[in-house]
Amino acid sequence: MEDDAMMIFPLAQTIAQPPDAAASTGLFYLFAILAGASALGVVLSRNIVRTAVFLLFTLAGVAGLYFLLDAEFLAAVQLVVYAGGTLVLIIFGVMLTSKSPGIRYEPKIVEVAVAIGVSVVVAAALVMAIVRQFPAEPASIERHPTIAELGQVLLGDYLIPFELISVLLLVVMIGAAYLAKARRRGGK
Amino acid sequence: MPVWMLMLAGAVSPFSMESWWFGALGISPALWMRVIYSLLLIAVVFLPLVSVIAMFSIWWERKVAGHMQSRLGPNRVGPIGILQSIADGLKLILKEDLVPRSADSWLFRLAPYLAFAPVFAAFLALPFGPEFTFEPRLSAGLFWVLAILSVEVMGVILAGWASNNKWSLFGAMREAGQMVSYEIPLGISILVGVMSAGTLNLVELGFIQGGGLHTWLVFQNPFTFLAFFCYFIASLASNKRAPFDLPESESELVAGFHTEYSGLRFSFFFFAEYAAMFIVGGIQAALFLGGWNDPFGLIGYYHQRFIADPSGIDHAGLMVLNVIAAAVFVLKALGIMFVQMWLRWTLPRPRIDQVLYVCIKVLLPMACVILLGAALWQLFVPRRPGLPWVDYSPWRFGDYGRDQALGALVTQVTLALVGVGMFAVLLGWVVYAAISGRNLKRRLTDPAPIPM
Amino acid sequence: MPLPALLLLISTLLPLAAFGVLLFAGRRLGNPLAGMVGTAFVAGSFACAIAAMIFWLSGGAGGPGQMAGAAEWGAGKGPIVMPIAWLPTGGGISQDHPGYLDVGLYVDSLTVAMFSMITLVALVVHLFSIGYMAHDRNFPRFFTYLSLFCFSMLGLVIGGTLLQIFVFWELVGLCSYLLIGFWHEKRSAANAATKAFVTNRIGDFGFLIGMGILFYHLGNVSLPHLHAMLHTAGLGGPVSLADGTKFAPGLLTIMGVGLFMGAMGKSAQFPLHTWLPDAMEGPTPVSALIHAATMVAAGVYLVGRIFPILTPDAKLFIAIIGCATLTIGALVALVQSDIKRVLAYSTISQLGYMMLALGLGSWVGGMFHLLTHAFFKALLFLGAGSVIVAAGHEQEMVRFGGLWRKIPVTAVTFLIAVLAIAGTPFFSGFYSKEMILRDAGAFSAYAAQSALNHGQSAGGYWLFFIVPTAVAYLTAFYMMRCWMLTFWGKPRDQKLYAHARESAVMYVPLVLLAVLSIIGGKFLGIEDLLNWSMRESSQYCTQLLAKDSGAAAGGEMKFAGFATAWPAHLPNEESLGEDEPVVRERTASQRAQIEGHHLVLQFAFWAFAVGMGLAGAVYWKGYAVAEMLLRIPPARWIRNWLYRGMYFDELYQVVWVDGIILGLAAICRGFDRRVIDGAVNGTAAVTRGFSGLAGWIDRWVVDGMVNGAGELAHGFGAAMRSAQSGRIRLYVMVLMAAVALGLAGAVLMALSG
Amino acid sequence: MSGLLSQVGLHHYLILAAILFVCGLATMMLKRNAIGILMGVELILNAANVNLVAFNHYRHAAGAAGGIRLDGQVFAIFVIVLAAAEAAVALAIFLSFYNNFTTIDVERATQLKG
Repeated sequence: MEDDAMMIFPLAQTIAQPPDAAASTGLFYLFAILAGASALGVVLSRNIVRTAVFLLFTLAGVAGLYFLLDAEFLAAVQLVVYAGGTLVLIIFGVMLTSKSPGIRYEPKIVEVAVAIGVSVVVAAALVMAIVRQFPAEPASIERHPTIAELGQVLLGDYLIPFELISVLLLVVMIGAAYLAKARRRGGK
Repeated sequence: MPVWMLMLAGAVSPFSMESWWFGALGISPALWMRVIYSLLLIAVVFLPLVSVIAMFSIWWERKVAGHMQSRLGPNRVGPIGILQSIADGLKLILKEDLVPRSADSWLFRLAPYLAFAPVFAAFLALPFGPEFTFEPRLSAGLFWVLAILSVEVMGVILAGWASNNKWSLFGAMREAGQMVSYEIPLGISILVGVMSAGTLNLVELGFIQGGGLHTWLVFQNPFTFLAFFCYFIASLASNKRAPFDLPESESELVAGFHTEYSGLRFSFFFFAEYAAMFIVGGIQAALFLGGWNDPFGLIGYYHQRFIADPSGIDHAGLMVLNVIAAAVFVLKALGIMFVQMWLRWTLPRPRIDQVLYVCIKVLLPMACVILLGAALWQLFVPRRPGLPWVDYSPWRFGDYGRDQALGALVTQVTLALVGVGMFAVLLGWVVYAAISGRNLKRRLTDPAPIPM
Repeated sequence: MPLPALLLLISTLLPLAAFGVLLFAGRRLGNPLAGMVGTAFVAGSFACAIAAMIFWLSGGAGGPGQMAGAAEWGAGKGPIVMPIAWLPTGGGISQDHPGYLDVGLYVDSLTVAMFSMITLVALVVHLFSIGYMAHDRNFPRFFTYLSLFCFSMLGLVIGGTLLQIFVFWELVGLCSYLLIGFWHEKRSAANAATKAFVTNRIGDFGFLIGMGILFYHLGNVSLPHLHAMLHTAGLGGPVSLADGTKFAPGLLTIMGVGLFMGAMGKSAQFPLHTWLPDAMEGPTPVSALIHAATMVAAGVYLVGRIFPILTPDAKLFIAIIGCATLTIGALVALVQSDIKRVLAYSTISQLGYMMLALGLGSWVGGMFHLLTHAFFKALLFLGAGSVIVAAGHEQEMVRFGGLWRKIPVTAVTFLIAVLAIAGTPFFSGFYSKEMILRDAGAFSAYAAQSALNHGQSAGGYWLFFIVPTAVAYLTAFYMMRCWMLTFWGKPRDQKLYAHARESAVMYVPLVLLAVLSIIGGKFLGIEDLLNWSMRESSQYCTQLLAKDSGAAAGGEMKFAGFATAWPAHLPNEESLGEDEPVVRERTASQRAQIEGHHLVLQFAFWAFAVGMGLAGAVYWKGYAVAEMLLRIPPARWIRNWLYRGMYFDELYQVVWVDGIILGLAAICRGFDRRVIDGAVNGTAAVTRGFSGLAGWIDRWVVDGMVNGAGELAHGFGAAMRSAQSGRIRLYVMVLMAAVALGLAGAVLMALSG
Repeated sequence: MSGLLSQVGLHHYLILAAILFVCGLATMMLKRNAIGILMGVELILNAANVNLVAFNHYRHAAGAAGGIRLDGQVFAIFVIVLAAAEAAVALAIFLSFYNNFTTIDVERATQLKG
């Protein structure tokens, strides 16, 4: 399949070579560090808008990881829905609910201490469990799954969940619109 | 290296210490080569390409505006003012980089890059030619471009927010609402084209439309024809181009979200806008207008001949062909850009509620109806299977009857004739306007007194 | 895609396009442009249907969905079957796409004929409506609905599976609802619409049951496959399926009756017929299109389509219902005074004829009557519409009379339609009704004979011939009565008479339909089309059977779906193969019946003359003679009884609505009074006795315990409430701290152990 | 076995997901702004998604026609959609809350406390 594509696009072969293991390793670390560091930024940032920006970078990093995992459709969905949709919504929410950009609610020292302790313990436990449970294994070379297969699965085996989730979205739309409207009614 | 770090690594990881650290530092030479190669590609090919296209379009827009308003436009720097953009760019680079005191400076600095980077990245997938594409293997290429363009809005919103300025904030909010709404009809009308093509890969889209005018997706059936216009309108709005340029409407919001920006940062927004225009036009050309193909299918035909040459692939021929194809593609995209500019200098600007009304109550239902119609058409009107030139010869109309594709052929040819007619009318209009405008301009700018 | 199928598809989709255009732009187009747009689309649809008919008659070969063996399609050659795999259901015995629930197109001669008829009537009605609705405020909306209806009706006819038929069935039901209630400001119209809708739902319930039975057992509801799989159902006895299961005749009968229940609702058959007269609240063109020519005929069409899979019992049930319906309809129509209600009851009666014909096995007769009836009944309704407009929206015949001088074209065309429905020779209605009565006679003779052969009494089979024949007289009578009261005699309302006039946009359609009502019987070849339809289906299904049984048995099976249908033309004994004993036997019976009972058929033949003559005589001078006849003692009661539609509405009100509600209320009240009140009162007395004792205990023992428990709970709650702080972050922290503790413990244990 | 870095495997992704998860958790504990808590939830959902997709890539069942089954990716799509829905409803609630209390500090949302 891949070879055929390369046969048809000989110049493409020279311009963009297929990613090799080393390149994907490098890209993995690039995206992983982007995602992880930004996630830390989300935790540590005190300005809520900056938090959202860090979240954007995390999401972008995760989208990059999806690319490496051969899930490019998912990567695009991540960008469209999360970065382009949900996050815009969140920032909208921030803009509507804060009177000035510098709004801050500081947590108490005790809370910070507890949170850090708990987080460190959970992180350590999870990492150790993962390392014990999933020893390193050679990456499997798989056929590039195409978007067509994903579409067939979505409209085949997962047809009913797919439809249900559409209905759910409709319900959410109505519900959110209602809540927003109720807000105005309450205001008057 | 501190010993305690090594110990920590050893305690956490069951793997040897050497591999942990050596892996990080001793990344294989192949990887370094890849990194350098990629960076070079970006620096040598991408950035100049995007910049040149953006700068050219900025100059062109000013020329078009001049024509429309019966003046000359830029005419001092270089012949017919072609170097004006470079001069402006130099000026902007040299300007002082201002950050308002009450602004959120970190976000304020970040926002222009956030606006520019996605547009830049979207160039990755544009199919300039059959082989002249930076990343041909994106099986969801079209969707991906759409996705990455949707990130651009973040830059605008953050710019508006971080400026800590009422007008900027209003502009940003408008942009957010407008873009999020118009992405729906945009996506649906893209879906119409994708549905009748059966692929999201932009290169494959080009091959499918390689058989001449009547195989272009816009002429595939009446619904793709409608979707073409639906897409154009929605793309105007999601690109915040006039008449949907509410986020920066200067009569109410000073300059909208980039009121506080100056210098290089401002030029980033400017570049992003024009590059996005090109991308949107390019996507429209690639999806509906046959991509890099000429109206007679010659490029597709010769490409197939060069590829399937029994004496091996003809690389030189392919190279030339790709250059021609890229020229055709860029020409198409620029043509669409021209229409965008034309509209900007022709139409008045509506109110924001009218803009949203058009989206939700007109464009969206229309797009849904088009989608439904296209689906039904797809179900019931069979097309010739296979790729043009590879599996069949698209200009041998007699064969269509054998494949039960007569209905499709009649539709395609009819629509293609309609399209050619429309194009001819448009072209005549433009040429007439240009000629008559030139006469008027000569009279207006002539130093000699106008005879009474 | 074969050309006829493509054309028919376009013909179906054009009204949908019109619907879309009118929905979005209707208001802007306004009056009369919206109507013209709708009419133009329907005209295109009609042109496509006619083109399809032409291509169909010449025939062709090939096509994406055709079987290898059945590549040829065309009139008399084979149907066009285009299955499309739709829902993956996994099961199924015989279908084109294994494991899928198919949808698709099924085009045979009947489809093509129905298309021509529907689009023609729709076109005529559209034209007429431009005139009729000219002064209505909601003119565009009317055409929007009409377009939607045309699309749904055509979709129903072209659908190749029961499921599609059901979907479009519901859509036409919706359109009917919308159009009956078009003047929804009028309370009666809104009620009538609701009534039609609800009554139809009762029938659809049966439809769903029938379809469910089929889907459960066969996994597919595509028409040709149903026909092929269950083709022996009509011979009685169980049907064995390809996968070895046996389909019991009882279940098959329930299935058939269930599907027929749908048809009962839609075609206004006897217990569910009450909605159709009320539906006359809608605009008259709607009555002509929906409630006379097309939608109500959809039920007949459905029964025609499922005819090959109906068991003898189910058919008998259909015949009985049809017989009852045609009698009731004709009797009630005798005394109605509202011109549209006369026509409505007449429609019920004629639909009863069609159902009777199908139940008796006169497949061609029933379908033939459907098509001819569509023309003349549409003509009658449009004529009535013309009269109503001329009379300034007055519908009571009491105030008409002598109108032929003012609106001569309407009067003549109306008379042609009356002649046609009465069965006058050389008019279309004559041929179809004659065929039904002939087959009815053949059936009653044949059924009685075979009952006697099996040692049973001949029963009441003769009724199936006598009743429709007698009703034929009534039909001629009441239709002529309607014409006489409207157009003949002296004008009974001078003011109305003075203002009456007709307009060209309304009478051009009338003339068109009148021509068709005359030539529709013999000269359009409808009969041949229907015969071909049977042959096409038989051939295709035989091939299907050969394909299905090719692996299993190897022997070629003959499709027996239409074996129990009476042939339209008597075949020669010699032309019948040895393997068609049923056909041979029944043909012989029919031949004997026709040759031996000329006298009986003469009765049927002269019905038109006697009925119309009698009506002409009685109503020559308006109501005078009729008033005299009403003085005969029971006549007025009977007349009132019939005038109120035999009190069916009141009966349903009493039995279903009041009966259930009031009966339930009475039962509940009785229960409340006797049982609950008694128990309560009795308990109260006992309680009083105990309460004195209890009071003492209460004060000393229980209170102590209660207060103690209260104190306890209060203290406990006070202690716990501090945990319920309402601070969500605290909850998260506590939760996660617990998780962290557990995780840490687990990891420690894992490390140590 | 050539070590953690040169060969990216399943556990790399799992560890990253764990980090994201913990960050999300910490965000939920530390932010007093309701929208911040929402962002923490989004982080946690992303962590789960990374897990799903990674498992789908490395540990999958064979699918039809020589392909692999894509259940993990489908689940991830559903999660993304649900996250969007959740964000919409949550923000509507926050707006309503803000309208009534003129703040979105979750520490103030204690009217229903015991």
